[in-house]
Amino acid sequence: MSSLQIQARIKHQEELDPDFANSIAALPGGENLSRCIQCGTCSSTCPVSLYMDYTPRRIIAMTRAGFKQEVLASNTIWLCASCYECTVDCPRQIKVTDIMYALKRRAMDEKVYPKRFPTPVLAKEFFKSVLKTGRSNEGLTVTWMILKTAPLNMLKQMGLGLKLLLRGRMALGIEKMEGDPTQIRRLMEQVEVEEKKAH
Amino acid sequence: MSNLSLPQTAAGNDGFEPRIVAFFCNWCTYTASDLAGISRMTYAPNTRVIRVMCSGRIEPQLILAALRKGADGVLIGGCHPGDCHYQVGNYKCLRRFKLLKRYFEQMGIEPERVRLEWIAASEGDKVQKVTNEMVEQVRKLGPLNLAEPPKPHHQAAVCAVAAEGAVS
Amino acid sequence: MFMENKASDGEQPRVGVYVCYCGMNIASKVDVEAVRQFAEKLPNVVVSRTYKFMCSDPGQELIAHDIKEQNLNRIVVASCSPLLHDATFRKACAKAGLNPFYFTMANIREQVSWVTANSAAATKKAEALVAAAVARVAMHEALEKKRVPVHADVMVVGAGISGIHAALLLANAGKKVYLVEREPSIGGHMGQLDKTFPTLDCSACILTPKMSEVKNHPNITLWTLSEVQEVSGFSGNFKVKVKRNPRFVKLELCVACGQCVEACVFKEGRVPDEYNIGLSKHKPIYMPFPQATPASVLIDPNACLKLSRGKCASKCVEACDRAAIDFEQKVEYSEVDVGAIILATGYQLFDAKKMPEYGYGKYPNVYTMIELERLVNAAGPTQGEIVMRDGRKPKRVGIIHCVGSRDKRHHPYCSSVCCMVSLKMAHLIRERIDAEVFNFYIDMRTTLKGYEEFYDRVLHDGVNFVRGRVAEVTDWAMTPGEEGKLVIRVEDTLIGVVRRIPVDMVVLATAMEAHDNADDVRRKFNISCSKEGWFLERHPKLAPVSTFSDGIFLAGVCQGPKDIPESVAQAGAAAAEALALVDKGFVEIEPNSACIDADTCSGCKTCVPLCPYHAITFDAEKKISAVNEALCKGCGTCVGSCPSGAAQQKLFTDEQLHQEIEGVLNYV
Amino acid sequence: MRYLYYPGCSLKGTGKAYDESLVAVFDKLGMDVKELPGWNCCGATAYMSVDETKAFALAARNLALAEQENGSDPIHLIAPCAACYLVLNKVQKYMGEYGHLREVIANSLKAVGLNYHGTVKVRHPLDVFVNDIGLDKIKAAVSHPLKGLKVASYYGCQVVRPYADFDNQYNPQTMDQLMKALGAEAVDWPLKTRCCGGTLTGTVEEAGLRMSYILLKEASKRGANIMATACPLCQFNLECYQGKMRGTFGDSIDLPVAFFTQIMGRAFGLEAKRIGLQRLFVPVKAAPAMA
Repeated sequence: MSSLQIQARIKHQEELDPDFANSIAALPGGENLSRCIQCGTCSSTCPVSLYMDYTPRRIIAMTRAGFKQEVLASNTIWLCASCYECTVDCPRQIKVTDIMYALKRRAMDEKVYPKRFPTPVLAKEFFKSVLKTGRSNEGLTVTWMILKTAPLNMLKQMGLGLKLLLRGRMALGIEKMEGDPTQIRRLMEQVEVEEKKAH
Repeated sequence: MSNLSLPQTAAGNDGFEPRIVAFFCNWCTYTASDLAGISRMTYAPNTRVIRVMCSGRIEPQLILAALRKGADGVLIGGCHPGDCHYQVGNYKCLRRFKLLKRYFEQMGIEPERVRLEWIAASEGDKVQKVTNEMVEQVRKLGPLNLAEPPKPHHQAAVCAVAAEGAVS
Repeated sequence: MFMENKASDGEQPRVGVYVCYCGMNIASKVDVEAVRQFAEKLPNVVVSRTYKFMCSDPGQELIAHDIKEQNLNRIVVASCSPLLHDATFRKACAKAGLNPFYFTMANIREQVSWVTANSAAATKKAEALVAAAVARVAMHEALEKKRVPVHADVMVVGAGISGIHAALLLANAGKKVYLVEREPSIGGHMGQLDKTFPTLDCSACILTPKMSEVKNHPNITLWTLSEVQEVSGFSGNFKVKVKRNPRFVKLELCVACGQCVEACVFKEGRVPDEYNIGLSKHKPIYMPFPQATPASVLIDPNACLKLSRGKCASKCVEACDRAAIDFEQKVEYSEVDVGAIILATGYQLFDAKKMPEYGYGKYPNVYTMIELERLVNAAGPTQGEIVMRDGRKPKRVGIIHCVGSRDKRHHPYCSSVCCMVSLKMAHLIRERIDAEVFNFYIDMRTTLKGYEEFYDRVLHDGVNFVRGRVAEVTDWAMTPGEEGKLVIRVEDTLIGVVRRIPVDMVVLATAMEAHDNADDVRRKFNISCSKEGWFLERHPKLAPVSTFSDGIFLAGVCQGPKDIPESVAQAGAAAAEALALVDKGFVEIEPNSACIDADTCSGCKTCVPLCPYHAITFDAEKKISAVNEALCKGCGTCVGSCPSGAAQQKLFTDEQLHQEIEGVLNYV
Repeated sequence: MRYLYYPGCSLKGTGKAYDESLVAVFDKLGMDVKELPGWNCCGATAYMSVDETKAFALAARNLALAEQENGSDPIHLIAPCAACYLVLNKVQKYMGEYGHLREVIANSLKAVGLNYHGTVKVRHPLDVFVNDIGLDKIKAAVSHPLKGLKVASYYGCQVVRPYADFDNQYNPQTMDQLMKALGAEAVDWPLKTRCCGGTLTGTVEEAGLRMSYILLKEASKRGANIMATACPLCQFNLECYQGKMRGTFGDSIDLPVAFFTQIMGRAFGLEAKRIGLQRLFVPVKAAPAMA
């Protein structure tokens, strides 16, 4: 007879990150993190929560308690589609969407997201495109994303791309802003300088 | 400790700590400042509150005396318009206050050194906010040095302000 | 430099300073010992001591002892707010034979230790305030409190359960009471309830006897359809003007037989019935509800053809064999003198339409709790049957707690009764129609006597409890089982999964909120409101039914959400406070009135029009102004505007305030 | 009122028809709206996940450019893309709320010779059409009333949440009013503001597809014969993936999804090409009055 599969689950205080909650709460939009009463409105109002390994309410609770590893490795933060439903519905005025953004950035900083998980890649591709041209080019960005995360999908997506091309909805050429695109790069560099100054 | 409170000893670059005399009316603002205490709202320690029954009692001579005796700013707190325990004392205060500000400009004292705020008995948080703002404002302005007592004609002008402000 | 103060009465001041630890309340931030040492060196200070609790008997004893032994003639206590303990220490001084006005306080708790993070800064601030008090007290003079006789009658505004209870207590104590009610009947919200938790007594059964007692009490003058128009005077001697709207029916003649209602030219009701929250309609002439008190019909002037258009067969007049109907009634005003006023104006319910996510007003089968109270009530629009607007009986009901409460977008506070109301309703539904019931709650608050036991009982009734705040009520069906139902979307937070629960009926436990016109009312009575619009008590713990206006007391929900037992208890407290005031026979007036020095008054008359109480008159012969002390309320506005400094306010003289300014600035 | 037009990147790509039809409608209504010179990407949602401050700075640059065009009145910057509308509004609001952020952005802008004082008003075209131009004027421009067209107005998330104050967040009405003014019927349905899946359709296809599918299905069930959108990404998800949905859910959905401006253009009698009808995957010809 096969034995019952069991797994020990207990959290020791020293495994938690005591600064995690404060570091998130200190960012714009994070200020009401500590005010959560765990009512679950964010979870039930969320159109994607059905796919999440932890509901948004649990992410808030875990963030507040310092479960950094679990939070950053969760798929929840990447599934957030930023529809802001939770933010407007929260009775404690917690900007849940902003907190999800903060957690995504933190996960990327700490490189804990799944390697071939497309969202962070898409975000970075956007960033590169904008830095170069001042604008994002959806077609090229998405192509790059697919190539980097799931090259085999390229074939599947070809049909859609072709259709878009035929209808003039995907520019092959690079869409550029008017004026001096290096201004964007300089602006971004300056933000880095200013942020360092502020810290 | 509240997250909102400003750092208590955040001295300016030159370490200047403003001294602010506050006149609060008994019924609204003094009560609000008690409420701030009961609610443990910490705020900058630079104010010294003097209780009066009504903001209508506060005359320009008192404000001037405070500045002359070493205050860097004066804060006045009264009931919201329409809420005065004595019906209209706060309006009288407002009228005098406006004239006094104009007079300050002429005397070369920054009008921002005096501030009048309506703070209701339930607004403990407003006491915290206004006090912190006032301290920062005066910190920016720097110390006020009115070592010399105002000349007699100034004294007369202040009296005129009081009387003029009184005319309803 | 600080001058050697000579007291105004020529005597050399001998000041005693007492710095309070207040347990750790002050001592944890302020270095109390350092303040004591600092005070010791101030001019005129003879004794400087610290003590754990100055307000305790031994603390007060300490002062009395020093006054006698050290021959002190001025006392400064540095402790909490003068609004709290001024009276305590004045009494202690008086007991030791010192005029109580040779005393002042430095507030180093509310103004210092509780609001300052840095210990050194707190100590400095405390020292400054002590220096100011020492400087000021030297200028104090001996004063006497004046006694003014009080009027023994009391007014109670609002006749819900709180107002009724307070009025009956006072009337039974032999006081004449004016009970003023805006609605046509007394009874308030309690009169609309079916059962009361946790004992499930029938609300009407316990309320109605009290209502008729009010009606029949020889000491109570009941004014319904009435509102307070104007209040003047002060504690012990208020003058109140009451506006009394016409009922168009002579109260003394009507016996509520209902024949006029039968006879009305309208055969069907046409005005949404307030008592039944619009779930039924009444005719232009109607009885508010069966147990209405006074037991009399009334006419709605907007709906009545005779009153609105001047043309009607007036069948009601014909039907009334007592000739009680009187279309000529007009608004009347009554002015009465009372010594005390109790406000028991109650609350209103949060408008559920402000939360469109719950579909109230959009989906007919979404109800508010008070609507359901009327539905389950035998005297209600459905004679107690739980039937929905579409005529069906619900098989599954969802009760949503905290609608508008604990929500910063609406009301941040907990309405405190909704958990119990929702439990009661869940029980009643189970009992009456055996429908399945789901309660959706954030936290279950069953804190008072017998409440947790009731929760236990309802759990055992088979009611389903889901811990989670409902995000949405929708008619969007995802599964065949959801078709034609209202779907409740909620995270079951104890399981961590989002659930969709189809129900037939949704009940919203809406928040209690302050009346829309609470601000107008409080202005009339010169009291304060909390941010949420509740009337503000004088002290949250120690003066919970008093206000900042002496002689005006609070009872019931107008002060904040509470249930029936709490409202009744508070009404009792308010009645006792009012009784203590009017039974004493006199009030003492704080001697802070203004006076004008005849020698320095220039006769400019600036002060005369400024006084809101017309207390200043100009003597044309002597060409000076003078204050009538009986009228002066002590605001000091005349003092603030006197160009010659002739006007002074006792306890707030120029000298005293200048000393205080110098004190806070010079010594620290 | 002085308007400037901020198309955003999507309207130059997948949402080209939105750009074309919006400009045509401006023209038809006699509105003088020029494109913001030198505009750049708004920062968008994805960019927010990389570096928030940088995203805010990108958005703020556009506002600074718009402010340069200020005359006696402040500029109203029309942002049709939901994401742009949100991000531009968000930076506006957060610069007011968070002093630290304001300082970093102001200093960074200064370094590239720009300044922003917070005077620009960011507006959605729905808001402008209904509240500035007015339904009467729009009714007057209708030459081909859309008789028999049953429109499910789909607002999506970011047009109404969390910053828009021009419409109700739970049951918005502006697009419905607009459609009624064009002679169409507005279908009342409960998912007007439910998310279409956003970028999930590209990144976590299973989740994204299902979210879009739910919307199309419910709109059809309520009797809609066309869906109107106000966002290029919504339109893309809802329309271009219908083929895929058929494969995934085994359910044939053929609901045309057009930009609300295309529907306006049709009612105004504008030529199909001018309002980009040929760019749609699901032909609108099937819908009454759209042929």
